[in-house]
This record gives sequence, structure tokens and C-alpha cells, in this order.
Amino acid sequence: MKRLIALLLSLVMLLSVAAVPAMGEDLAAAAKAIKESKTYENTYNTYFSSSYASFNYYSTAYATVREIVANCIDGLVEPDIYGVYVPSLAESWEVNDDQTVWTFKIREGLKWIDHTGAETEYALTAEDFVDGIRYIADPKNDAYSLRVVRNMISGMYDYYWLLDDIDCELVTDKNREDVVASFDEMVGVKALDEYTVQYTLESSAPYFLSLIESSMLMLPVEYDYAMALGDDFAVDNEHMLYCGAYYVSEFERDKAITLSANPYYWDKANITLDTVEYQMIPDGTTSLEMFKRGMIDYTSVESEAYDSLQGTEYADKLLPTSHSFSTNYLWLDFDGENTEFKTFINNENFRKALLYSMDREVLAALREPVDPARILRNTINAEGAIYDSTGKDYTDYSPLKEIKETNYNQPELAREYMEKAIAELCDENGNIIGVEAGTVDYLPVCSFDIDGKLPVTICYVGTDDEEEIIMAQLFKAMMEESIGADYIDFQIQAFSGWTYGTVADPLNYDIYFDSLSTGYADPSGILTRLTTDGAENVGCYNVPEFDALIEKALAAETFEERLQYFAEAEAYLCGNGFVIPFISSLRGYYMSNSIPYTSPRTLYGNEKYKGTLVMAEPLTQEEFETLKAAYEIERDKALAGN
Amino acid sequence: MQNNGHMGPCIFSARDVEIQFNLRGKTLTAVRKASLDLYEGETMAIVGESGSGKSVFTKSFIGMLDKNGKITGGQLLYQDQDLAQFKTEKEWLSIRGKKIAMVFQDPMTSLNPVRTIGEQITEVITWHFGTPHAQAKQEAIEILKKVGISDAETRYKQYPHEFSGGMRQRVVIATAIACRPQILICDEPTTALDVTVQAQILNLIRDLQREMKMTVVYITHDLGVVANVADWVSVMYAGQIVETGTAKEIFSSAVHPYTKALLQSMPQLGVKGHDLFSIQGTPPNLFKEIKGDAFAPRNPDAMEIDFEEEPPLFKVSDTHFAKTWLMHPYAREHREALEIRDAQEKEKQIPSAPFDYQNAEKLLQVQDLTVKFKLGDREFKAVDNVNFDIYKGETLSLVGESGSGKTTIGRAIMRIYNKVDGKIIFGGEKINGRIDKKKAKQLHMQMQMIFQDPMASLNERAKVDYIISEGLYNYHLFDNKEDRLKKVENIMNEVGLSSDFSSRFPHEFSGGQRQRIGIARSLVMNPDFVVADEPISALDVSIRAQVINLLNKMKRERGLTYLFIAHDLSVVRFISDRIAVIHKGRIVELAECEELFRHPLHPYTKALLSAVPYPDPEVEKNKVLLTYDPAMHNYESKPPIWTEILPGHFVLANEEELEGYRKEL
Amino acid sequence: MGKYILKRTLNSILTVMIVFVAVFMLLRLMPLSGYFPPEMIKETDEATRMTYLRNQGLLDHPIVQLGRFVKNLFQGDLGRSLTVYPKVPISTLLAEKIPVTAAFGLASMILGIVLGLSLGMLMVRFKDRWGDHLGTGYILMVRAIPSLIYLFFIQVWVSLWLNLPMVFDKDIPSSWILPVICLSLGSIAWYALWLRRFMVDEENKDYVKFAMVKGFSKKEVWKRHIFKNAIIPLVIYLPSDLLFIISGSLVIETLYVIPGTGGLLTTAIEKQDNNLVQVIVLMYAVLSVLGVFLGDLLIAAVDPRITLMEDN
Amino acid sequence: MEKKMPELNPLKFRAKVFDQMLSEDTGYSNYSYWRSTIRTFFKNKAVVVLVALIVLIILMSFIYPMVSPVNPNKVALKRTMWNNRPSWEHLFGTDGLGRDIWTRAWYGVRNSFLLAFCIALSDVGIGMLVGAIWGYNKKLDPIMIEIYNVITNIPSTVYLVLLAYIMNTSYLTLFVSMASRGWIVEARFFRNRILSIRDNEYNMASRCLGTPMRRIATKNIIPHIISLIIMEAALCIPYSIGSEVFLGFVGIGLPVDAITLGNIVNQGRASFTLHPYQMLLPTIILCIITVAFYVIGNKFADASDPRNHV
Repeated sequence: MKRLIALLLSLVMLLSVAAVPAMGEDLAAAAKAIKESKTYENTYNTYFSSSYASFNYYSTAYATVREIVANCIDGLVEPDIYGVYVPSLAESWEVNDDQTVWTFKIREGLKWIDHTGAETEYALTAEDFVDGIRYIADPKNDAYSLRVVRNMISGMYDYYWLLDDIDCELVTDKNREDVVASFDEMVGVKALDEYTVQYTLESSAPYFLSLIESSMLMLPVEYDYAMALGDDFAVDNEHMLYCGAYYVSEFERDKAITLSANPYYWDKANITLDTVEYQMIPDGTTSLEMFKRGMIDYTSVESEAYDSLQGTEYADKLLPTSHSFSTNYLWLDFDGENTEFKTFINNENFRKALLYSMDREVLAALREPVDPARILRNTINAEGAIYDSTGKDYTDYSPLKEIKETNYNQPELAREYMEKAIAELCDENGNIIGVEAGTVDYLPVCSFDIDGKLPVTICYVGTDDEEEIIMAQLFKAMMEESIGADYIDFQIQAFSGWTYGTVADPLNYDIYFDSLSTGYADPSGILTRLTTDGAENVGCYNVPEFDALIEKALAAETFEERLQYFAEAEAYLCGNGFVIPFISSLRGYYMSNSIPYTSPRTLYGNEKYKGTLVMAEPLTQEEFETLKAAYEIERDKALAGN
Repeated sequence: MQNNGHMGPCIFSARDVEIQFNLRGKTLTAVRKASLDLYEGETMAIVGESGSGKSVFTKSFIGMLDKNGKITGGQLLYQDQDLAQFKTEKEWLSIRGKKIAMVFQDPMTSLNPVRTIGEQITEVITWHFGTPHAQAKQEAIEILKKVGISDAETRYKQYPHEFSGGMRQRVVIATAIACRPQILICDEPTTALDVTVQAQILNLIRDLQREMKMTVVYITHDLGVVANVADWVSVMYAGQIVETGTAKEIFSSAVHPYTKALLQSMPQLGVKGHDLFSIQGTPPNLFKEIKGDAFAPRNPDAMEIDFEEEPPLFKVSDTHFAKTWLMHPYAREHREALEIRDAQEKEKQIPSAPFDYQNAEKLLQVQDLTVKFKLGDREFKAVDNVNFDIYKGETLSLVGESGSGKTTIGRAIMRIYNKVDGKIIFGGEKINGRIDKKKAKQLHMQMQMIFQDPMASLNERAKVDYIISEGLYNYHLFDNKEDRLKKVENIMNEVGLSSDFSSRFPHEFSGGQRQRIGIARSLVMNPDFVVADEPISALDVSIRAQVINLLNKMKRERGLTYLFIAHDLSVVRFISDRIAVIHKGRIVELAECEELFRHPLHPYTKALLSAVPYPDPEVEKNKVLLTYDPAMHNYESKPPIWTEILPGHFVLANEEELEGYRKEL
Repeated sequence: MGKYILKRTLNSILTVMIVFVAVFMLLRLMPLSGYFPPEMIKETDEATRMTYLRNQGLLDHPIVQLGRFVKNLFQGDLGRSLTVYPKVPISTLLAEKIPVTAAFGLASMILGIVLGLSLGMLMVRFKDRWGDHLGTGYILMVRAIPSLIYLFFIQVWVSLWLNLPMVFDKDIPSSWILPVICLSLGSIAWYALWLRRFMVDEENKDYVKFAMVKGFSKKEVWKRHIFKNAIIPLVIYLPSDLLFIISGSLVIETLYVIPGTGGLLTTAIEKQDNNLVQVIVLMYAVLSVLGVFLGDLLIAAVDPRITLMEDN
Repeated sequence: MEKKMPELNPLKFRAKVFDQMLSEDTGYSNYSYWRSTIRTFFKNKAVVVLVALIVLIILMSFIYPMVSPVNPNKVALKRTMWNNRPSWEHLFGTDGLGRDIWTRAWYGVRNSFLLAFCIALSDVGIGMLVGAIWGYNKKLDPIMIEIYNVITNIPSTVYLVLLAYIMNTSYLTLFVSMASRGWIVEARFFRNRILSIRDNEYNMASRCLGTPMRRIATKNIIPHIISLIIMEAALCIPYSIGSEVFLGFVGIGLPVDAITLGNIVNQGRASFTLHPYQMLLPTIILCIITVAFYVIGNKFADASDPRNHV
């Protein structure tokens, strides 16, 4: 009997394979037909919601600025439309066998241009990339999220803190100028000749290219120009130089920004849009309204808005947003003053109870009303972000795969675990052993009393952003329903976004809502920070097994072995409820007049407009599906190829 | 001279005019069938107390009634039109200003404060006669000169706040006559002014009337002023003209009991030591329908008929009419009996002996008292080293114009102004400046004050019972509640108020009654010394007599000592033993009452005496008006000193002037 | 006259200084971690943040910071924004934003005075009749109901109904209409209310009765006498209104996305941008004190009764 | 011009005995200040309607929360319960989380009204005390005017953000920050009023009688300004509710799960174009309250002015 089934199976396999190519050809034809049938504009109108602080791409904390800079200043490499790294300002590059020394050959004859689009006398040379690192290595220039690059490039860590100690007069025997002059000897970045730059790293980094593409800190700068301007560098579009596909031709602060095509761009053939017009639109309702009036070419659609558009002419124009690598998770406080919660959270059963208590789809529905399951995520690192050399997704590695697929919406299981935890921790009439009554001082967030008896008081702290408030109230409703209001007393506290420092660091919370995102194509980006004494371990849990697994992963020879150990470590962390990831933070739907998958597929960096095709009227869903299917086939071919 | 005694034709006649107001849901009949005829070129004075409806009556002549009042009967015949039927504003505009003009009581608020006085006159001329601006301006300056404003060109461009009260009233009159009206109605134009200024305004009105042959209607409650200015007089009471006739007839042979009572209650005619004749009670309540003669309830000699039938207008002579049943033939013998009785009483009243100063002991001494006020950064001396003594049991009067510092002296003695120079000695001890609490408490009981404005000196939101016993509460001068109520009842009866008024609020009483409450409040503490700060100048003539009699009665019974502050010399003569005349913060003359009237020495005293109106047309007609100009003394070289030129008669003069005065004596 | 002005200026300078120092110290009470946006705190470690603060000079003693700020002020350097627009010189910020808000402010002030006074006149002429009820209804709606609510309705529905642009755009003149109207709603109600109240007060005054007795019709008396007296008390507020056209309204500038100074102060305080807050507070304090002072000068010029000599 | 003479009885022409009290009778007009203020106040029909409405709303907002079984913060887990249209079951429909807006509106009215009432009380209360002291002694003048200038010149947002940080957002914080400025403005208003009353003669008379300052204040001054106090309090309530809504918009308002009209309106505003009813209905109640109090405040001011007692 088994043989018959095996025969049948292979037949089906054969058929599907056969069908695929057949389907593949007419799909590609259909996609090509759609593209030919449209007429294209040469300006793209879009908007930004919060004001642009300044264009200093090294020191700004604002994500919105990265979107502008990504189009105005090119890095060494960039992804093509399928995500494969292709040459950008670097014509070619090679790396030594243990991936610690990377050498890039810069494209010759390029010049920086200014805000009027005219070429300046500054040529783009390898020295500009070295100066980039020189600029961020000096503490005076307040480079932002320097930690990853500082620990990666050899000698930069010591150089940075030496300068810092000099500034705080801790070190008095050396003076600042000599140390700055000794930059070339200390720091592992050198311009071998006018057009070759070489980076030496502290340890092997197979993912170095994805770091170059995503991090602003690796971009070049014209050092003399920047130093001449001093504080005024990149204050607005007139005080900076450009070497990317576009330059900022017009900048009206808090109101409008215009990007114009760079006439001297090395990849001019690929530029399809002459200008990109940004204007400021603070809230979603206005942007939707203006999209309907045809004044902008793109708008995001919040979940409520989604329902209201059903039945209108825009019903078929709603497109699902693509992947987001940042994950929302609940952070638990293992060492807080709330002794009730502390005793319980250090018990594995209670953590499991929390894991199974949430109906995650309801939470996801807030962002993705149509198909909430799509944005569920039980792992910390996003799926479809990290691939091993065979193209296998990191999240499909064995222990993590099971965590990814488990359905955590099991309220009865949650209650069972809770009863187990209570049996272990409480005496028969409900007092928690070893916990007396008292007041918990989480000021300035809140302060409340605990009685040392059931129900366990849980203080959930979130920001006062409208959507997070709704989510908090959903947590409360779900947990009190599944685990039972007799066992837990869920209190919600909101703090204004700006006082994050007074909540997370000093442990003024029991459960805290946060998000982490995969910065580049390697799980170490997040996991190394989650070890017992990792920078991100704000909850102060201690997980020796997890730390050991991380050590093994870092010491692994092959990339696959490394991913395997990381998978086991992440499975341990999520499975035991030390951290509870639940959904990806992507925003449900959008509408757009542009053809998707025509611009470089930037996984970590920001959308580039090079190659984007913009129509006069919005793209329909069914056109989107065809283009997406066709693109995925080509992409698999391209990925398998390299 | 027609047969009815009038010089010209009758140009305006009001017949049985009735005016009603709706107030708080009830209707008030302010004017009940009053009739009045105005003849060309003559001055008609309308005399009556407040609430008699005199100003409402005249306002109806030019349609200026308040919005809740309307003419409900009668006719106003003028140039063969009936003004009572006027409804639209356009009709009234043909009369107002051009034909009938009006001048109000308070000059301070009659002029628009933010426009120059010249403009406010020129606009009348251009509005009525359409004369071009330049010429109108010249006319305006001419009129300003005519009303006696010196250097009219410069004053033309000035604003009202830069003029004194008297000057402002002259400008108001200039504006009124700028459009040469046929009738000018003056509604108490001089009541708010000082005696000397009032005299000048009265002369001005008389000259203008003669020069422009205008008919002037003069409304006032002061009979002295009537004697000075009026050809004809009509007496109004409770909304009716009760008597009308020539000034001479009314003053010499008044017939209506109210007119006679008004004349007799004038302080100027009072005989010292005896009570003034005063009309009992208060004007009637016009909300109720009045039966018979409105004055009957207040007239001790009223007849029964007076309470039942309203008397018609009887003819006393061709020019003299009166609305009283006394003129009816039936009442003849009742009338003669009254006349005989009045005459007898007149002789009986012999003035009492003057106050003997030899063996009286000094209660209060004021030694070179000076009070300075800070206005902006300049310092201004309100009182300039004043010296006088007050003997126990006497009434010293302090007379002066407004702003002369008389009230300041009163308040300095009552320690309201505490930072003063000089010494005030009371019962042998210095009381100004810092004194200990016990002494202050004692002083509060010994010295009391009575205030001028009855409306402002009582707390609107407290019952009479609390107002009167406020002093008792302060020093707990009673054993228990009954004792306090008893004390309040006694004092109320003493001042002539029934004790069941104690649960009412001040706004339910008339001016006179409120003043009596004020007096009760002071005297309930049975003080030794009372400062009366112009207690009667805000009251009507008849009510004044009541208050004066009350004060005298209190003095006799309780042996009080008064410092009586006033601005009208004639009123003060009856009540005071000694009089001090004050001018710009300095006492210029102090003497025994009759001595001062016989031999006034200081020029300012003389000017004051000449300006005071006397209720007798003959005297007023040929009285010569003296004016006082402070520059006539040359005090730079020889400063004046306070000398006792005769025993008890002090005067402020330097050597040279003293010689002159001695020659006069 | 000079002595009065000198006393007043000294007094005003004192007030401005006290306000300035008070706000400076109040801001220093805020937590150091408040200077960083949430993402920044997650990304950077404690030591780097301390370096950042030291570079901005925020770790020095408040008095030292105050001294430095005042020294720069006297050299005409307003310093740079810290967190709202990092490193952007405040003088350029204000130079960009103030003209926009001032333009809107001026337009709405003029509209406010013109419509406000005419509404006030209408209410008085038709007192207790349709004019009065119409005006009182409008004033009621504008002053009682919180402005946020009706402004929101106007933006969404009126822009649809008259198809005016929902958002301000300096190139499209019609985009000015809605914001200016919204801004002027408040001042129209204010001027109408006060003009009516002063007109009614003046109406009962004696000089009006005397003017009517002189033979002028009611309308004439309104024109010649009452209106001038009623306008005078309003004059004292004109300078402050004029100076404060640069303050802008947070609500309207957020709704219509006007890059003005409306929300600048609130955002600056929330993001603890001390330098920016300091400059704005100083500016507003100077303006308000100047406004009051000019108000007194103007009223003394217009109303003959008031002279500058006696202290008010 | 003699009128026809009615035939008269000569006997009547004799003197009648004089009754002194009859002459004193001034016609007791039983006018009392408070009764005629109330009468003028309620003469205006619109006022009667508004007062009734206000009393109804406030009573409902205090009784309903005690009586209603529905928990305003109960979140519905089933998505079908979110953003329902007004129906019989949910009179005002449900909001983004399925909570019943009808219940939330009434809780909101109660909380907003209580907050506004306390602020009005503190502003007018403290304002009057400080105003009285300030009005009574002249030497305090320069200092108080300086304090007034300083406090009004410091932008209120500085207080709010600072207090929100120090005392974490709660009713108390909002109360303290909103009330931290109102009192000085009221104090100045009362100081001007008291100055005009203080120099009347009856106050001088009381001082001459040696009445202590305390009793002068309670018996002489306060009865005159009671009507002003009531008016200021009535006008303060709509102002407080208005600023609470504004604070909600700016984001410094009350803690998130606190239910006030300001929070409901602001939460409704986000999805206004899609579900207008969520914002519309609470707004109507809010407008009724603010308009009603504003009208009552103004009409009471007119009614308490003796000139209008005609």
C-alpha cells in the first residue's frame, strides 16, 4: 500500500513541477503585458508624517531622515530588485577567506554635487569612505547607534573611548590632536590607493555587505567640507553634498521636500523619475482623503479605514504591505519591586500560562483586518530575512520551526499552567509564599499596593500612542478571561513617549510592550544583546543555557552551524517565555500608483526610487498579485544563481 | 400786562397730564393730572421735594421719559400741536433743541468726556441751522463769551475734564442756548454746585433770559433759589400742582398747607432754642391709588373732606390758584382759626439765651493740625495748621465750599486719617497718632460720626437691626439678646421710627428715614461727642427740619457736643452756637453765630454771606453779589496770623488787615 | 513723562527676567533621559548618551548654562535647537516660521476687527431683536464650545462642500481661506462681545441724554458720541493683539499643516528642547510686556482723560 | 374753569385727629435683592430650559454610573463588536474596542464635570481670598501685580509637561496644573471689585464703630460680591472643560483609561471620517454643558445687577 502512495505522490510532484514552468512563462508574459499597458509619470508625490529634523545622516535618530538620505547618498553596494548585492559606488570587491578583511574598488571619475545639482570640485574618492569612519569615530560628532559598527571595525572601540576619556579629563597625558592624527594606525580602515578602500574587522562578519547597505554610518562624507561647516553640516539641504540618484533641490521645513534627479549619476539609465515631491501630512485620515483627491500617489490605510473603503471604487485598490522585520514583544521584569509578580514570573509554568493566554489574531486584527494570521510571529528574528547559503530560511531550523508553528491561543492550557504555578507558589488559602503586603514604588510611572495574596497584581506599562492603548486593553481583557480575573489583576499605566528612559532602564514596570528589529542578515544582531548581561536584557533574567548556545554559535565554523545554534538559543528563549514575541509591527494595507518590485529590494535600508514606475491611477489588487507571483519566480532564480 | 398778570402770550400749556411707569410688575403714577401754563419771557419755578414728579413732568414736555414710562392722559399744547400724541422720534426732533431745550443737574456727566467742548457746541449749530463749520465756530465762541468763559478761543479746544464744575455748567448752558430755543427747562442746574458758584449761575440764567426773551422753567427743591430767580412759582406734591402764583404771593400769602409747611420748615426762618416747624412722615407711596388730598395724612390740621374728596383748583386771586379745600366757603372759619393760631405762636417764640462760654470746659482742642495727601508725586495740603477748641455741650459749625478740607478735619478727629501733624486733644489726652488698644476702644465709644449720603452710609445687604446694633456687637455692650433688642427698640423710637421696621432692608426707606437710622446707629453707643459730616445737605427741605430737630433734641436730652460740618451758612445759623469759616484748608474766621452774621470781617465770609440765597424775593432782588479773590491779600511779605480781635471772635489776617477790621468795628 | 516711561521699562525688564529665569530652572527639573527619543535610548548605551549630553553642555550646573545662554544672547546668537531640530540655528528656524504665522495672524486679526466690530454694531442697532440674537448665538457657539470640535468639522466638511484644499499650500492662494477664517472666528466673537457691552454701558450715560435733548436723533447720537466712547476701551488691547499674531494657534496649524510657530513651543517643551523653549518664552514675555506698555501709551493718546503722569 | 361742585356736607369741614404712623407708612415694597434676582433670572425662558437640561444631565451622569451594569472599560474581544453603529443595545454604538459609548459618555460627563467643578471652586475660592487680601491693603499691590505678570507670562504648557512628569498623569496632576494659573486671574478680578466697594461710606462707618476686619469682610463685603462669585464659577466650568479637551489633543491630558469627555472626543476624532457617530454624540453632550453654563453665567450676571430689576 505504501508503494502505491509513494507512486501517487511522485506523480503529483512531477505534474506540479511541470505545471510550474508552464505557469511561469505566461505569468511573466502577463506581468510584462501589465507593465506595457500603463503610461508612466515622471514625478512621484508622497508624504511624511513627522517633521524632518536635520539631514545629518550620521547623528540623527529619525527613521524618516534615512528615507531621504538613502536616495541622495549611495553606499558602497546596494541590492538589485531581487535583493542580490550589486555594485554601487564600489565597482567590485573581494574578501579574505575568514571574512575579516573587505577591500572595495571605488568607481572612478565621480564627483559630489550640491543642492543645485551642479558638480562641485570635490571628487568621490576612497578617502571619503575613510573620512566617514573618522567622522563617526570622534565622540564630539555624536554619531547615532554607533555600537554595532564600533565593535565591528578593529581598533575603533579603543579609539572612540580614548578620545572620550580625554574629553572628560580622565586621561591627561595625551592630547586630542595626536590621537586624532593616529586614527589611521589605530582604526582598521585604510585607503590603499585613491580608489580602493579596505576595512579590517574585529571578527568574521559574513553579513558585512547587509550592514553596509542598511547602516547610515558606512556612507562617505567630504571631510574638509563637513569640518568647514562644523555644526551647520547637513542642517538643511544647502549645507550638504550629494552622490546618490537624487539631491534635495527644495526644502521647506515641516512642509515640503523635493528630490530632483542627479544629472551626473553613474547609473543614470536606471532613473525613471525626474522629481519626488514630499509634503507633510500629519494623520492618516487626511492622507487617505488627499489620495482620493489624486493629490498624492501613495497612502497607508489604517485598519478602520479598510472597512470603510469596502464597496467604494477603492475596494480593489487596497494592497497588502510587504514584510516588516521588526517584531512586537512583551518584555517581562524578573527583578522588579512588585514581589508578587517577581515570584510568579520566575516560575516556568506561570510564563507558559502567559504564553498561551493571548488570542494573537485579535491583536493582529488591529493592524491587518483582512488576514490577521499573516502578521503573526512567534520568533524574535523575522522569517524571510536571514537565509543560509542553501537558501533555507533561518526560522525553518529545527527547534525554532516548531515554536514558529505552535498555536499559542489556548486559554484552557493557560489556566492549567496557572493552576500548576499556583500549586507550586501559594499555600491553600491563596497567600503567595514569601511575599508580604506593601507598596510598590514604580514612580514616576505609578505606585500601588500589593496584598501578598491572589490575584497576582500585574502592572503593564505602554506608551500613550492610541493604538498601543487599545492593544493594552485587549491584553487585559484576554489575560483576565483566559487565566482568570481571580488569579491575575491586570493594571494598565501609560507614559508619554519621551520618558522611556524612566520606565525601562530603572525597571519601573512588570510587563512592558517593546519592539526589536533584525538589523542585518544575521541573528547575532539581536540575540547577542539578549544574553543574561546583554545590553537589551532590561528584564534582568538569567539564562545560562541561552548564553552557552550563543557562545557556541559565535564560535561555529560554518554559517549553517552558526544558524543552527542561534535557532536553538532563540527557541529556548521564546519557548520558556523569557520573552513573548507575538506579531510583526507592519501596518496592514496601502494604496499606490506605482508598480511594485521595480526598485531595489532593500531589506533593511529604506526604499530607493531608482527604477520605480509611477502611473496616473492606482494599481488594482489583481494586477498586484500577478506582478508579485512573476517577481517571486524570477527572484528565486536569481537567489539560487549567486 | 394782561389781565392775568402775565407779560406775554401763553406759549405752552399742559392740561391734566398723567404719566405712569411700570416698575417691578406694578404701575406707579408719577404725575396725576398736573396742569401748567408757560408764558413768553417769564421764569416759572417748579418747587417740590424728591419724588414729587417735577422732573418727570418736565421731561415729558420733550419726550425724554425713561423707556418704562408713558403719558397716559392729558394734553401738552405747544404751537397748536399736542405733544402728548407724539409717537415717532422724527416728530420729537422738530421740538427738541430748536424749540424746547433742557439742562440737567450734574454738569460733571452732561458733557461727552472725549470730545472738545467747542465741538459739542458747534455740532448743535451746524445740525439745526446748517451753518458752515467756520461760521458756526465763531458763533460758538461768541456764546462761550456770553456765558462768561474767559479767553474762549483757547478754552474752545479743551476737554470737559479740564473745567471746574461751575465752568462746565456754563458750557452746558451755552450748548443748550446755542440753538436759541423758545423754552429752556433747567432741572436743578445748581444743586451740585457750591453756594458762591450757584449764585453766579443764577445771575447768568437771569441775564440770558432777559437778553434772549426765553421762557425758563426752573426746577428746584431749594426755596432760596426760587426767591432769587423766579417770576412765577408752582408748588408740586405727589404728582400734582397744588398751588401756583407770583413769587411774591407764594412767599407772602401761601394758602396750601404744604406750601405753608415748606416755608415754615426753612432753617433760615427758624428761631434758636425752639424746634423748627417740620412736616411729619414721608411723601406718599405712588404705587397706591391716592384718595382725597395727597398731603392730608401729613397735615395735622387736615379736615375730613381732605381724606375723601380731591380738592379742585380754587382761585385765590387773578394770578394765584390753590388746590385745597381750605379755600372752599364752608371751610372759612376753620381757616381763620388756623391763621390766628399761627400768628400767636410766631410772637411766643423768643430766641433762647446764647451758650455761655465762661464756665464751659474744653472737650476737644485742635492745635495747628495739618493733613497732607500724596497725589502722584506732588504733595497737597488738605488742612493747613488749623487751631480751634470745642467746649462741652456746644455745637461748633465748620462751613466751607467743597474741597476746603472741612470733611478732612472731621475725619482726622475721628482718626480715620491717622498720619497727621499737630495735636488733637480729647478729654485732656492726645488722641492722634499711635494709641493703645484700650484707649482706642474707649474712643470708639465716646466719639461717633454721622455721614452725609444716607444712600451710601448704610449697608444695603444687612437688616436695620444689625446696622444699629453693630456697635453693640463690637464691644459687647449688652447682657443678652433681649437686652440688645430692647436697646435697639428704644433708640429707634427716640429717632421716630417704629420698631417693626427693624427687620427691613435699608432700600425700603426714604432718605430722611435712612439718615435717622444712621443717627440711631451712632447714638446707641451714647457717645459724648458727635462729628456730623453734612448730615442734611443730601435731604429735602422738609426732611431737613426733622433731622435738625432730632439732633437738637438729642443734644438737649443727652448733653452731646456736635462738630457740624456744612456748606450752607443760612442752614447752619439755626443750629450752631459758634461758626468757623474755612477756605482752602485754612480757617479764616471763627465767631459766635449772631456775632459772625452781624460783623463778618474776612472778605471770604462776606462773599459767602452775600451768595447765600434768602427765601424772600424782595431781599433777593436787590442783593448785591460780592466775589472773593484770594490774590487780594499780599501774604508773601507778612504772613497772616490767627488773632482774637474780639473776645471769642478770631480772624486770620496780617497786621495791616487787622487795622482795617478794627476800624470797621 | 520720561520718568514714567523709565519706571515702566525697568518694571517690564524685571518681569521678563523673572519669567526667563523661572522657566529656565523649571526646565532643568526634567529628567536627563527625556532629551533622547525612545529609539535612541534603546540603540545607544548610557556612556554614549552621557557624551552626547556633555557635548551639548547640558551636564553643567544650571547657573553656568544660564550664564552661557545670556552671554550668547547678548552677542546676538540665539543658539541651536537641541532635540526638535538638532543643531539647526534657532534664528533660522524663527526666520522661517514667524513670517508664515504672522501673515495668517495679521489676516485673521484684520478680518476679526472688521467683522467683529460690524457684528457688534449690528447687535446694538437691533438690540433684543434678530440682530442681537444672531450675534449672541454666534458668540455663544464660538466661546462656549471647545474650539477643537468646530474647527475639525470645518476642515473636513466645509473643505469638501466648497471644495477648498484641506491643507495649506503657499502656491495655492485658495488654501489660505479656511485657516484664516478659522483663526478669526475667536477674535470676531471677542470684538463683537466687548463692543456691544461698552456700547450698552455708554447708552445709559447722562451725556447721551443731554445729546438727545440737543435735538440729535438716536442714530446721530450713536455715530457722533457713543461709538467713539465705546471704541476707546477696546484700543488698549490692540497692541497686544498685533504683537501676538506671531503666536499662532496650535490646533489650526496642526490641522492645516501650516509650518508656523503654532505647535513649536508645545513640541519643544515635550521634547525638552531647552534652548528653543528659552528663546520662545523670552520672546513671548517681551511681547506681552511690550503689548501692555504700548496699550497704556495708546489709550493715553486716544483718551484725553488719561494722562501718563499719575500711576495707574 | 370751576369743576361742577359735588354737594358737600359742611360737617366734613372739621379737623380730623392726626395719626402719626399713617404719615410714616412708606408702602412696604417687600423688594428683596435675592428674590428679584432669581425672578429676573428665571423670567427668561431659554434660561429655564437650559437650567433644567443641566440639572437633568448632571443628575443622570451621577446616577447612571451607579445604576448601570455595563462596565465602561470592558473591551469586546470579538471583532464584530468593534465600531458598531448606534443600535438599541448600544444607544451610542461602540468604539474602536467595542466599549459602549453611551456608558462611557455618562462616566465622562461625571468625571469632566467633577474636574471642572473642582477647578472652578479652587480658582474662585482661592481667587476671592487672595483678591480680598490684595484689595484690602495697598502695600501688597506692587508685589501682587508682579506675581500676576510672571504667572500669566509663563506658558501653561511648561507647567503641564513638568507636572505630568513629576506627578505622573492623574486627575490630581491635571487639576493642579489647570488650577495653577486660574486663581491669580480671579484674584485680580475680585481685587478690582473689592476696591470699588471698600471705599464706600458704610465701610468707613463700620470702621468708626470699631468693627473688626473679619466681620467687615463677612458682613459688609462678601454679601455684595456673592453674585459675582457665582457668575465667575459658572463661567469657569466651560473654560475648564474646553482646556481639558485641548490638553487631550496636545497629548498631556489624563491617564489613558480615565474616562473624560476630552478623552472620548479625542479618541473619536482619530476615526472621525469613518465613524462620525463616535465623536458626534459625546460632543453634543459636551456642547450642551458648556453652552448651558456659559449662558447661565452671563444671564446670572445680568440678573444680579440691581439696575435690571425693573
